[in-house]
Amino acid sequence: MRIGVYLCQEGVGDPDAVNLHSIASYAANLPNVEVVRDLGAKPNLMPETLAKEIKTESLDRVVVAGDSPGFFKPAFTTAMAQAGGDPDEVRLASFRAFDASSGIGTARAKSILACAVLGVPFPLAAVPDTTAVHPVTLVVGAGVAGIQAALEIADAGKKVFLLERTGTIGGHMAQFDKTFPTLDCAACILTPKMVAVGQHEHIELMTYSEIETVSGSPGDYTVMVRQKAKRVDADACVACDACAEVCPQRTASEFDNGIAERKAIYMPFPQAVPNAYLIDEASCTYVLSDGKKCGVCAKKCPKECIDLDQKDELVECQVGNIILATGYDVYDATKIERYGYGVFPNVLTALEFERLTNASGPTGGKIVTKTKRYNKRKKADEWVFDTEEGSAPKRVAIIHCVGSRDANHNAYCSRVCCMYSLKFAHLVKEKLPDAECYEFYIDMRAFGKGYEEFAERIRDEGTFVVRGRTAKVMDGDGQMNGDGLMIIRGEDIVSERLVEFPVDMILLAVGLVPAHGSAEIADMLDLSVDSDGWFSELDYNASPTDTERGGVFVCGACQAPKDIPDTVAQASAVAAGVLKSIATGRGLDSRADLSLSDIEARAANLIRV
Amino acid sequence: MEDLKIGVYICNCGTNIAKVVDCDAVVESAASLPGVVVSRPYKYMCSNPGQEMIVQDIKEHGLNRVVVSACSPRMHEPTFRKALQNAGVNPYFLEMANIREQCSWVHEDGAQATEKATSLTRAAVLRVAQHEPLERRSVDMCKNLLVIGAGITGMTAALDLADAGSKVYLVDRADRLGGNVARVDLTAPYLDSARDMMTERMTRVVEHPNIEVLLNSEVEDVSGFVGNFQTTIISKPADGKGTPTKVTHDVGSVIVCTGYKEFDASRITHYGYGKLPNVVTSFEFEKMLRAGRVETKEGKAPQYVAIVHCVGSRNMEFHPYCSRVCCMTALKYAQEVKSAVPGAYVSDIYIDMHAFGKGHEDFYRRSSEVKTLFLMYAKNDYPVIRKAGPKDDCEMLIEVNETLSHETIEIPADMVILMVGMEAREDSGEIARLVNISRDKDGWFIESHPKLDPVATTTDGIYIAGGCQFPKDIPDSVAQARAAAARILGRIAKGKLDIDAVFAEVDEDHCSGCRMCNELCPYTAIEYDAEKKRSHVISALCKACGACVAACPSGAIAARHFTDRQIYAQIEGVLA
Amino acid sequence: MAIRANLKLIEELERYGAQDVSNCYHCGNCSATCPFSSDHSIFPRREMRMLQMGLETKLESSLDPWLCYYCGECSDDCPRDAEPGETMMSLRRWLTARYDWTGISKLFYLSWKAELLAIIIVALLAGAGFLAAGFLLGGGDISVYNGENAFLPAGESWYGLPTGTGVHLFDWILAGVLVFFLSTNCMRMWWKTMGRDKSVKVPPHLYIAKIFSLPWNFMSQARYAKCDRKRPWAIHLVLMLSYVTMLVLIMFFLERMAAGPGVDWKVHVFGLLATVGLLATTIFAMRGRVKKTESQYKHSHESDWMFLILLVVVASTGFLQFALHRSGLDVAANIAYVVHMMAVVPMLLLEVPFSKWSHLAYRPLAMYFNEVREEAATAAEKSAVPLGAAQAA
Amino acid sequence: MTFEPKIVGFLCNWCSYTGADLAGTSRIHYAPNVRVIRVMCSARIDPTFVLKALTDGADGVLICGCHPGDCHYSEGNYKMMRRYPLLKKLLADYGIEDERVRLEWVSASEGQRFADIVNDMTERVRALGPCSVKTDLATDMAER
Repeated sequence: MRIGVYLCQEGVGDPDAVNLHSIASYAANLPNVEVVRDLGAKPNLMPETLAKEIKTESLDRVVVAGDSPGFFKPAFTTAMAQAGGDPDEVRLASFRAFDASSGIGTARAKSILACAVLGVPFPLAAVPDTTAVHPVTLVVGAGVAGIQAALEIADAGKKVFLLERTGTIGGHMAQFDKTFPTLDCAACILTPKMVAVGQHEHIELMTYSEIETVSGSPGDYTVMVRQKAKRVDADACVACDACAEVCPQRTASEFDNGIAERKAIYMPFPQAVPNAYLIDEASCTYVLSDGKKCGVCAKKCPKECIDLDQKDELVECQVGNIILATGYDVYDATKIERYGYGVFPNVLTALEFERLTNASGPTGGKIVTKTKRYNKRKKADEWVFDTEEGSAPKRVAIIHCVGSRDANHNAYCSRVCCMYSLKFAHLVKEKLPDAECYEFYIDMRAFGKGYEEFAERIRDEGTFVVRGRTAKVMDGDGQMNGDGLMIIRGEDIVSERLVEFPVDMILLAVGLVPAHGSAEIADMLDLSVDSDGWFSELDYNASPTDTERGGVFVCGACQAPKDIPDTVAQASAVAAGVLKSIATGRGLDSRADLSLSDIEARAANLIRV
Repeated sequence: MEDLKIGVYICNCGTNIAKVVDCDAVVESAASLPGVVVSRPYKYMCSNPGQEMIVQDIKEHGLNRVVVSACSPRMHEPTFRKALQNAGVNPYFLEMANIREQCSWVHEDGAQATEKATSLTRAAVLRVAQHEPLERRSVDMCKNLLVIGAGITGMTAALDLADAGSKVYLVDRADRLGGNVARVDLTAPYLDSARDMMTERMTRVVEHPNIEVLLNSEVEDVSGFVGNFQTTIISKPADGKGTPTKVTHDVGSVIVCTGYKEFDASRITHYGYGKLPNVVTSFEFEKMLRAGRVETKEGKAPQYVAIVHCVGSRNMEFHPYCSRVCCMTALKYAQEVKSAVPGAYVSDIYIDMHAFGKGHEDFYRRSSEVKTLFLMYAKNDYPVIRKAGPKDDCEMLIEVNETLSHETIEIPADMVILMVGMEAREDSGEIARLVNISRDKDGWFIESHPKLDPVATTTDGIYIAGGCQFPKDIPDSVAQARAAAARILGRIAKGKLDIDAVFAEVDEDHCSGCRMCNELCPYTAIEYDAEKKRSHVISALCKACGACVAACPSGAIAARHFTDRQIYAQIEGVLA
Repeated sequence: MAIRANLKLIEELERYGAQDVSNCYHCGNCSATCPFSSDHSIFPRREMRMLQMGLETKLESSLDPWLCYYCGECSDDCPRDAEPGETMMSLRRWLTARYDWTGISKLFYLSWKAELLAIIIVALLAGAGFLAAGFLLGGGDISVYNGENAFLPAGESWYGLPTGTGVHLFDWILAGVLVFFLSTNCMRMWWKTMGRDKSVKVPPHLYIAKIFSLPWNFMSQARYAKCDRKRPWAIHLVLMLSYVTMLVLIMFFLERMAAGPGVDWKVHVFGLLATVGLLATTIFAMRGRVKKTESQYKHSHESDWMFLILLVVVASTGFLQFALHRSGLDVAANIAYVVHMMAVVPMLLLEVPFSKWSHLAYRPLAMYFNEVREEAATAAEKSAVPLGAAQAA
Repeated sequence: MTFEPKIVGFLCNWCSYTGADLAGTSRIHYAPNVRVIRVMCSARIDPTFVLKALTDGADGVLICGCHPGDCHYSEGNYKMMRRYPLLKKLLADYGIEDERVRLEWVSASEGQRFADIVNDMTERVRALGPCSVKTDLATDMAER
């Protein structure tokens, strides 16, 4: 058999990840390889010329290698067919996946190439050895993904550490009002799961905690967790609110995304799990004055469960598997000046609106515009939601793709915005039937079960769905003081005209970005992330929840933006890998640790059988 | 039964309850109730001393019923049940009265609040008197698994379970493994080799000692319930001749991954599929790509290639839904054509570009960079494909009402690729009846809850994954396959299947066999016994909603822990 | 009636400098960003669209490319880096070629070599013309700086012509040629954009009513000032005014320009100012194009360079002869004069009617036509389409 | 003193009861006249519960379940929805005022809504005065 190896780069991922030169020379030494050509980056391939070469060199198999050789395959298949060869004998060696983009890039690329030359699928040859697995699992992040994964594993009777950075589990979903497309309320779905987690005998909840270090090897990781001082004994606290009543310090509530305030000692939200208060160092007078001032909450607490001088604790967790479910943050809308977020008070981000329209939110679900008020403490005017003074918006515009699908911000699509924007339109129409509602979109990405029907329904409800991106938001009365109306300008492409009209509330469908701190976690586990910062899965198609690190899994939005059903599915999926390894007592080692010679040997072996 | 010894505990919850409710008054009135031997207030019942107090009283006074008036049972019912258990009393002999969330926290008037707390406590006392000891039971969980459909989804699920040591029966009607993905050459958006992926999966499936592959086979019958299904499989001989063989297996769970079928493009006359020789479906084009022959029926390399999206999807006539994968596949073709026929001009006729996944938008951009002409048409306003005239430099002409330019455009084409959508297989109804799960209006299987439980169905032990639930791309199908696997692995890990002590029971003496309940049960947990002419509840499947109880005309069904008598007692309690 | 798409047009336009047109996914951001875009002419998106689909005739009849000054905002905000601004620029080149019936524009735009060659030939002819004429007719005194008379025979009368009007006459002939080509091309422009456009009925009196917009826009660049970005406008205005000043001076005050050595401030001050203006702006533009400072300078077609270089040469040699003459170096001044003429002649003969310069005619015309058309359109305007009317469909 | 009606509330465990708890955790005050009885699903609510409550002296009965589509048991609340009109008809025959028995959908996040419903109903029932059916129905039943 005569084999030709052709290197061509498409320019996907990091170009310096692999040393093509050394790969070329390596390829030349592989059995039966007669031709090795480096065709460079984005080559213009002519099937006819390739066919000639295949004929003259009488090649039986062609291996196309590169960062994503698939982009060139059809040219080679066509050439092979023209040369009278077997088109199935065009094999691909893709250096993009399987950790070939990391430090071990070149070595890994060589093994991938070797497999292709031998005609063996790489994953088949590169099955890592198994290692003994510690039956305890660590789940990082307690949003719906983390909760689901933890429950799947704990329900199987296996111990789980559920780690959460904030004071409560629930993540973003807990903040939502309704969920598309069924419009069932997020709390109804999530709170039972949260309660189940809180009461589960096999789940050890570690809220207000972060990973400090990770050491060890697949199947046996030692994770140092910093449990930040809550300064309140969560088990003893009965959430009576006596402490918050007397606390003098107010600050923006994270749970309400800053549209309402909370005290320095607070419960993230009424249904929080654990259902206990905690103290926010950043705003607590006692902490800021190193115990010189205040401290009234401790005096007031009827259960004496407040320890103002509590210190952070380092806890060591022995775990066999680690599941990353760190989720997402939303894009910082202030980076897009032309939409005037931060300048105009009634330009809201999606999450702010979720809280505004939420029955359990600051306005009790009443949609009103902000009103100006003098803040004595800050000695400045501020814009707040006030159900009495605030008026119901008459015209609401929803702008899609804010920070997404934009070369100047994030080039990728955030997947959920179209649908949640439509949901917003519905909520506005439902609560303010007389209000006009406009959706400015580029492509309406309603791809899921019942999504298209939902989009149709929103149109029927009388929302104007305008195809066209909003170019800018201007001040209605020309004085950029954010007062009064805003003028929104865009093109309505389908009805072929420019639109420029006043609105009194604008909702920005901000895109998703990896949660802050996920880069650090990637470093700790030495995991690769893609160009946008999302965790890289092992194989996009075949193993979407595995990573190249043995015993480390990803699920939910931390791998790429995802809606709730897809997240829940992934979260359950991730449990399969974990439970399998615990059931057999053996888990897969890191592929990264496989030596080239191993893989060559195995591949050769696979052909023989 | 031994006489009632009820202990009543009123929690002050610091001042949370005591501040509004006069707890001592509640304690007093409770003390006078029939059967009550102990009645005390305490600062924090949930605290360890509080629980300890209950345990002590049980030991001293031999309490056999306990009422705790405190916070919402959603908070601490498990806590106090555990306390009872520790003291050797059946945990279901506990009743809680919610006098915090639903009393002291929501009322200002002390007198009225106290009265309410009193009556809630009274109701709890009267109710608990009616309680019966309940035991959590468990049924055997058979490790074996039946997987219907051997596509990427089925194989993935099978491998997960088989690796964990379960015996897996992998059944498919076709004569080969791999399903639809096996027909695909490259996958969007990274153009990885689908063939390598499938080779890897198939090799492992075929070589796996725990997987029994049954091709040319159909599941004839599935009976029993979760953890204990009996299934009968008929296999036709590979060559088609000879008599079919019939085997039966015991399995604990069933995963349905029967996938989808492609839309029949000839149903849309506008496209002339079947009439115009060079109008091909996506799968036919895929075949050309694999063979390295991207050429017209006349064997010429096409100069103009047009791709039409949403064939059978997103319209009123055929399917309202989006088939989810076609957009990316179309973009894939656009680039593959450019590679196979460098000189070709590609136009891509779409409605909305659904490039929503990881790497998708970038892939969309790449297809633009290779100078694909994208044309947008409105839903239900089909482009029309017709034969070109002798003077034209192309085979066909496509007339599109192009919405981005408001022009009616004629696109030259030598080859047209129709991106046929996905639709439910015609046998989905049959399968649904077989494992009794339900289908939506489009014929897709319905999951038990789209967000809580996307892979489970209303029939416990039956799971759905992949394209049979709704159109899905490979990663999402694989994820669902593994999700189903995880659910099963979890149950196997426990060996036995715990059944909540709270479920419905039919009193066969009173059952008239009217079968009203059978239809009513969303979990098909009620079976009708034809001989006895009686219905009975499969407790393993019952989720205790009580719909049947309320509906039973002869009052023959009782909901454990929510019996009529218990609720009557509660009613009397609150009203007395 | 359906229009046939021409998938090849985009390739043709790329040779005129179009960039990444196919990247555009039609979000409409550019049109909404542009202050000139209106319901009557939504650009640049519509041009992007017509170009992607290759709707030649529609593009040809579009005035929009001339209404864009390339401030670069649309390109900067474009989410797909589709360079709408550069597309408009390339369309102006393409249209110039389409308007021109001689085909010279097309030749120049598609082959900078041809353009350069033509310029060199004409330059040499011009130079040679002077010298030859000088020798054949017994030239003037090169040590005396007195315009053409340094080369051509002086004397009371010369073939019956008044003294020292040879070159002046030549000027006028050049001007005539120039005007001939330009005006015929302008006629073609009118026909392609207005004449054959049946969509809007334009009553002739509107042309009269709006006629004043022509000189106004030409001189003031008032419309350009509407761009959100002011700098490009300012620079363009200075360049424009300097250029026109020079033109006027040469056409009507040539002797007084050449006179001297004493400085005649009444005239020279204008000349000097114009020179400074020309040099400053052209050099700024060149620097920009080299450094790619602003998005309108990111991509440079050969014709852009040709335009700038020629301008610099003309301006600098013009100033040089002036300076040399004033500092008494008449021989040098005379040589500089010839070099100057060698640049001026090809500029006027080739560049102005056939290359980038021609936009000084096309743009004001386009605005004029556009105003006429909009007037007519608004007159015939029916009730506007309601927002999101698409839903109805 | 004003008449304080007694109202029995049947709440489904998953949405409405949680919603009522939320009213508590959010300290939303409302009339103390409702006595809540928790059932797993509104579908469990047997018409006889309502009759029993009324005959035992309740002046009103409030039934709360998940919003349509939200049911934890997928469609229990629809079953209640279908049952309700029949129940109302029956009650009408007994001459029980329409406003005394009420079916409402309350989700887990609608603490405020629950409070409003309770307040509103309390006022309406208070306006109606005591429910006479207790005696009537008792005799009526005795005759059967």
